[in-house]
Amino acid sequence: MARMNMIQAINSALDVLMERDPDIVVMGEDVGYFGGVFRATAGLQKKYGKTRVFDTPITELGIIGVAVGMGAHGLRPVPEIQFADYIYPALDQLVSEAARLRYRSAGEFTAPITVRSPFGGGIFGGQTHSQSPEGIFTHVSGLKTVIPSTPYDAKGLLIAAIEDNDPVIFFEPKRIYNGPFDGHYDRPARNWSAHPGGEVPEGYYRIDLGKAQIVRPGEAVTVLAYGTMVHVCQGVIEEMGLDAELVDLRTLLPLDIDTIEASVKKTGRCLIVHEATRTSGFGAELSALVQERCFYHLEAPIERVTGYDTPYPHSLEWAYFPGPVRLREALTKIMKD
Amino acid sequence: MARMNMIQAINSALDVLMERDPDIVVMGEDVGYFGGVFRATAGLQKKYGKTRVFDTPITELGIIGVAVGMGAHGLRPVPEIQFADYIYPALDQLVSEAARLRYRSAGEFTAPITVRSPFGGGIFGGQTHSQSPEGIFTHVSGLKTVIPSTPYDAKGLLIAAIEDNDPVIFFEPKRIYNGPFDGHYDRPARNWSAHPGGEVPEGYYRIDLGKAQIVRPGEAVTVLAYGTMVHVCQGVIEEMGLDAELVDLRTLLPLDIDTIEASVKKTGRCLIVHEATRTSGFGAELSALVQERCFYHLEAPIERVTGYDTPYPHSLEWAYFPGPVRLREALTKIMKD
Amino acid sequence: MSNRPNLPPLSLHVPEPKYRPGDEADFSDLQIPAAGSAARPATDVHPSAIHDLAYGLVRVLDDDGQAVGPWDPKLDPDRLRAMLRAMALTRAFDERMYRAQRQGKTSFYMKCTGEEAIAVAAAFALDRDDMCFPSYRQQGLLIARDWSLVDMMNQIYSNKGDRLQGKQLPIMYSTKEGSFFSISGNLATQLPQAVGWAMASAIRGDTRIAATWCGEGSTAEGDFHSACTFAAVYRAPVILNVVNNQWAISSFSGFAGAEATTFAARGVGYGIASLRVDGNDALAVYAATEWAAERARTNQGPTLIEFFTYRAEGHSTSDDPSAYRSADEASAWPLGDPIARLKRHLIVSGQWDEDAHAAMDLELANLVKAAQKEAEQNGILGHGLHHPMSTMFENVFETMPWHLEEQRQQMLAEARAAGLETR
Amino acid sequence: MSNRPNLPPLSLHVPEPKYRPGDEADFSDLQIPAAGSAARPATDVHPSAIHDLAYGLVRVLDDDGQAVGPWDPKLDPDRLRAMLRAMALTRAFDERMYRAQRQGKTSFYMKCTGEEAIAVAAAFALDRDDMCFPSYRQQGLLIARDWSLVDMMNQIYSNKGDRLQGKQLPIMYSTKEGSFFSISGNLATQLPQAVGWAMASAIRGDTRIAATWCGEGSTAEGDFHSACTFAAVYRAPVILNVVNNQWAISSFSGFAGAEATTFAARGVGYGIASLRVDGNDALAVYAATEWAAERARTNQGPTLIEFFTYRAEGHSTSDDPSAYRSADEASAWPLGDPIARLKRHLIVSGQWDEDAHAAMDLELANLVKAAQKEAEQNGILGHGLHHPMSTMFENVFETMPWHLEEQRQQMLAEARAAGLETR
Ligand SMILES: Cc1ncc(C[n+]2csc(CCOP(=O)(O)OP(=O)(O)O)c2C)c(N)n1
Ligand SMILES: Cc1ncc(C[n+]2csc(CCOP(=O)(O)OP(=O)(O)O)c2C)c(N)n1
Ligand SMILES: [Mg+2]
Ligand SMILES: [Mg+2]
Repeated sequence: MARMNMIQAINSALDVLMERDPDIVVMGEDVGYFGGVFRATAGLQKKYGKTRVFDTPITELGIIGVAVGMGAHGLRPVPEIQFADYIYPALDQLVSEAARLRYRSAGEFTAPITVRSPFGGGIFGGQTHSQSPEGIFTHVSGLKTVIPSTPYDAKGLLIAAIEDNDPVIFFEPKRIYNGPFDGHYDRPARNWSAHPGGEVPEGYYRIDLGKAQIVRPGEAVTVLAYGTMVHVCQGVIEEMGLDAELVDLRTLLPLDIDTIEASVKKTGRCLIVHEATRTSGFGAELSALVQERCFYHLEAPIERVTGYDTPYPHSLEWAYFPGPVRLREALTKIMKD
Repeated sequence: MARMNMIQAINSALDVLMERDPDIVVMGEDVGYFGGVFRATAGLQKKYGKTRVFDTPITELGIIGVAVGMGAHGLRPVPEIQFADYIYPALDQLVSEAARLRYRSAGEFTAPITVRSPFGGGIFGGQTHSQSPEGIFTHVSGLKTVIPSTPYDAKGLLIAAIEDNDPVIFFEPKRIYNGPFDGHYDRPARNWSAHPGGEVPEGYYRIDLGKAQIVRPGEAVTVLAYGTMVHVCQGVIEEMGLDAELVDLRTLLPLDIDTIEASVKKTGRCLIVHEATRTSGFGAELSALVQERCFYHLEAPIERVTGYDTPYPHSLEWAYFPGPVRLREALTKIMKD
Repeated sequence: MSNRPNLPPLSLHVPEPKYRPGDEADFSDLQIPAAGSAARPATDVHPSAIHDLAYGLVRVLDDDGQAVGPWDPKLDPDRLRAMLRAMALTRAFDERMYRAQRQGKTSFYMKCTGEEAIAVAAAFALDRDDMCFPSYRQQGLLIARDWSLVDMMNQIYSNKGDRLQGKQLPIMYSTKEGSFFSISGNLATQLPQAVGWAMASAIRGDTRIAATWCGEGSTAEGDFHSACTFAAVYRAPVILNVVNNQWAISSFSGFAGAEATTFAARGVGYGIASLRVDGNDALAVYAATEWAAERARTNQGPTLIEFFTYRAEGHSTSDDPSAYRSADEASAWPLGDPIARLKRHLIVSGQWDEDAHAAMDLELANLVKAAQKEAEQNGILGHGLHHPMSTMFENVFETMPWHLEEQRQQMLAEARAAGLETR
Repeated sequence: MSNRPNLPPLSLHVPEPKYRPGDEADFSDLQIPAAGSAARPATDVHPSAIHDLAYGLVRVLDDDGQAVGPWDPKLDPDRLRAMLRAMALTRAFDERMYRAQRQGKTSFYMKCTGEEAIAVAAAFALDRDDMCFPSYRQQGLLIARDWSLVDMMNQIYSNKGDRLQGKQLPIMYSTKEGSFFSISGNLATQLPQAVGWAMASAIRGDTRIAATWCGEGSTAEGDFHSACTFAAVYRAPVILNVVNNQWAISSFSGFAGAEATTFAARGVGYGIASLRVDGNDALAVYAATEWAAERARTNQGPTLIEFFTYRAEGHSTSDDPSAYRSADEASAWPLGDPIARLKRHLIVSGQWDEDAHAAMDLELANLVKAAQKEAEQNGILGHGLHHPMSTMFENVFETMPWHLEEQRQQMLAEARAAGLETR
């Protein structure tokens, strides 16, 4: 087993699959010769050639539109959107085209594309390099949305996503590319070498979409999280010495409702955590689902801990970020209720 | 007091305001000479001239981008997106620009634009003339979202929206342009002439954004709805003889949480209704909010009645539409729980 | 506001078409180059050498029905008659389906009257397995490829024979077998897709090329721009067709930029080889498409073609053009009718006559009528003969996730509660 | 897949820059028209008459530092020295702020080294209240308009003096008073906005025009296309500037289409008057902008200008260009350095000398240093001297709705719980 950070794991997933399947192509702004602004595609052009790994014009709508057409020919494109904040120009091609193609052709044409995009804040990227727009995509029938929280998951999920015959939005939490992050921004950064999730097989493996992971079992309260927030939650739970069950959703859609339902029915309490803005974020759907399915088991209101309903501010990044203090307050309240 | 259908009420709102404020301009595909594919802008070009009411190139991103620039100059543009299904190409200009301009310039530049767009199904428009994408916009910090359910509200709310100094998404439920619709598609269509909401003053009045309307008071259950679904709910409540409190939200963001909270605390039950697809729709946010604020008053799980998580199908439109049967089943269940 | 006394106030130009309802249309000042006058460069010409072709008009059929000049594709009479027939069949199909919509048998229909040559002649010039990414006005492609009329009608009726399971608006055809991409309701989205398909063909070493069509109004969408950009950058084997039929619903082509230059000129801006072609001249359409296809097949890259034509009827069954344009524009249109022009050519060259044409028209009308009868046995819209209700949940994803399965059950329960048949 | 034996397989062209790390850069085959050789048409010329200007290069300063040809704006020496000074100040500012970022005083910085003429000379040619919609590389506009350096630095530091309340990434300036639109992190969005502003100016009978800038890479965005389309259709009083500095982060201009044609040619595609201009020649930049501004002010419509230049340094402080391009490209760039060229011109015309220049450089360095000192008294990023925390919730809307007020309270409680100062 090798040690990898999340960038390396993603690179390895692409490498392993491209080796196996000549129809996989990687494209996006700066992904070719340079290997991506986060280096996720480094070395791939050299290995697989310019017609399988290439830079594109700066038009996100073009990148996705072209990928849809390539998919119809039989390729399996893996386009990159350089930052999730820049995915909006492509929204029509994603929503009206990639997501709808199978339906409107009754299965004749499909869009087997996986859109990789770094998302989330915590790197002083200001309002246009920090957003978490996953909630939008979970509202779109026909799209799957996947978010890994460790290098191991990133590789296994990305392989499953690329092999999936439906369009998948694969958001990579860039704050944890290089190491897990517990929200204590004032403490020294850690890297993946000491984390079990940094152990990553060199070869092929997949983690099926639609399966959550119980990061730590517990009886007192269920905490639902994904991406960076899994680590922040884990840190706070440990600091508080709480017997919380921490569920890493991994796939937002299709959601692993069974794991969630079983957990909340067991604990009777539920905290939902994401970095995205609160109103109409994916946490709202989670809250609604849990309430609908576990109403008679709930001992306290389901709570949400999220980013605030403002753009991501540059200088006040850490006041915005749903960090340990906000989490601790919410968990304290939920256990008192 | 005049009698108007919703198209006429919208037209009247534009007319009344354009008369008062020379900085209001109306623009969009086919809105000029022709007066809009639904005739909402009929007569305005003739009255106010080609530089205040004009057709545009077919580029939704251009329409919104240009409107943002016009707003910065001091105009108050009212762009039309011909169908809400075609708003996605404009999403970047709406999300990254219109919604963020005030914030990123700390108030120096603003985007006082009102985007009108017919939305919703029930007219055999198939998947690209039937969508209800309001949920996406409620997730975007900096945007307001308004949806009227009667001609009277449409005029008063549109006037308030245009006068608002923030960008407003104004979705018009096209199924009820010509008359209220209770979901019984097989019965003769009604028009607005017999409905109190069809009484509309000729002149200026406004309905403040952020205020819901209690359509009918009740004690047994709170029903939250907006747009077309207000009428479907009202019909079913009456058919069932239920003592339900029907709340027409009118503005989705900012939401009138006080009215909602007071109602649910009184009734102890809550049904949320929208035509949009279910997962991560605005109903999820409503459910989460009600649960968070009224947990200890709830006697039954909050339920959602919505469109299904598929594109809007052409031939099976009425199987898709959240009509009287689906509503009745949900209300029956919620009263039994 | 800053009003400097020494400067005149700025003013906005808002385009206005020449004629509005009530006006008499007169196109005599339209610059129409003579048939045969445009040069035909070799297909490996560098795009920069042929800018003039973006501002002229490639025409083959002259006013006397003769095929003249270097673009004459010199097709044998059988091919010409087959093309004529496909165009006439397209028109007969349109007439019939338009009427079906008016009779309430479906919700919507769109004709391509006056534009039949653009799709039909292109289909003849392309290979059968070249991939088409059309807009909603190229039904002629399917008809020229001998696609089943019944199949098309089933789609229009959203009936139980509809391969698309009633999921799509009428006329939004899709057939992989027919190398005809699923039509989108969202304008211009097919353009970058066609380029992507063509790029994939090149990446995989295939020999098939792609062609795509959009209206002149739709060129304003961002998709058009990204399609041209990608096509130029990677020299994709694709033909980008702009059908300039002068109108986009109620907006004349000036709102897409026609007052300032041609639509073929857009291609020049990207360094793409660009032609402006008489879209009502089937031979010119064929020749231009053939030329562009050869460029694509020999890795010379993309071609953009503007087809200059006129939308002779309403935008769709939801439209009433008499509300915004002069009623006699269509008949005053100086480039004539594409069927009449090809018919004339065949007649003057002794390959056809009025009787044969009348017989053909009759035969085609009967053909369409018979197809309609057959299709209607599968049902018409809103009369119960649709696909089983639970198909609504199919093909959202390859396999149905739990939440759709749950919703499917809910829908079935609801239907039973309502006393509906759920099959 | 369809492999016909008689057809060669298709193949994809993927652009590749001439030089990569390790290569010796040689631009001797670059076609550079002589200074003074381009004609200067009257400002009311029809765009169709000047296509050649989109493929040539408007240049005024020749290799000897002489101003030659019809585009020489014939500015008086004071103006020239003021321009030189603004360019040098821009460079000094860049140097200092780059260093500040490297010292950890802020998160991010972007230089415009080698491109100073493009913003500075344009600012001189525009009126002070003409509205600018810049990208992130036109800081020279503000400096040429004598905007406060301290104000700019406050923004870069996101400190308590930052008028933008620390809300924006460094260098994303905004000042209504400076007629400088809020810079967006999303590429090219400012283009249609500039056109809309210009249209508004025309609708309201104002006299102010708009100008906007984007990089050559950004021209691929759909926004560029809609900006050009609207500008052409309504003949908006706007100048659309494309700064072709050869690189977009790691991607050379070929990925934006430069192999096929010029960026000025894009404008030709819309029928927009288009110029291709030596961006390292301050006089050419001035002259072209002046020409375009006069067109706009006299209701002749938009102008698109490609400024041909070179990005001499990294894309931003997050970038390392040695990883993807030849190290000596910048020095081998044949159009020289804009400051050196204007300086030379002033010297050869006897209006300037080396000593004066050295003295000016020293003065400017001190000016910048003093400004920095002053700005740092307001704080640097991440050291507590930011705006009060509750400002985070201000300016989302004009008035704060209940949910933001609730969140503001939550944030304050949280900060107190964490023992933080919330002011
Ligand atoms: C993205 C989008 N915007 C708007 C529409 C509504 N719409 C449908 S057809 C049409 C006009 C298109 O005109 P043109 O491109 O010239 O094609 P034509 O109908 O003339 O063939 C419009 C505005 C749409 N379908 N999609
Ligand atoms: C919509 C969007 N996509 C991608 C990016 C990331 N990005 C920032 S700058 C840049 C390159 C821009 O190059 P160019 O337009 O040539 O401008 P230059 O930096 O050379 O001045 C990219 C891809 C972005 N900011 N916005
Ligand atoms: Mg048209
Ligand atoms: Mg550049």
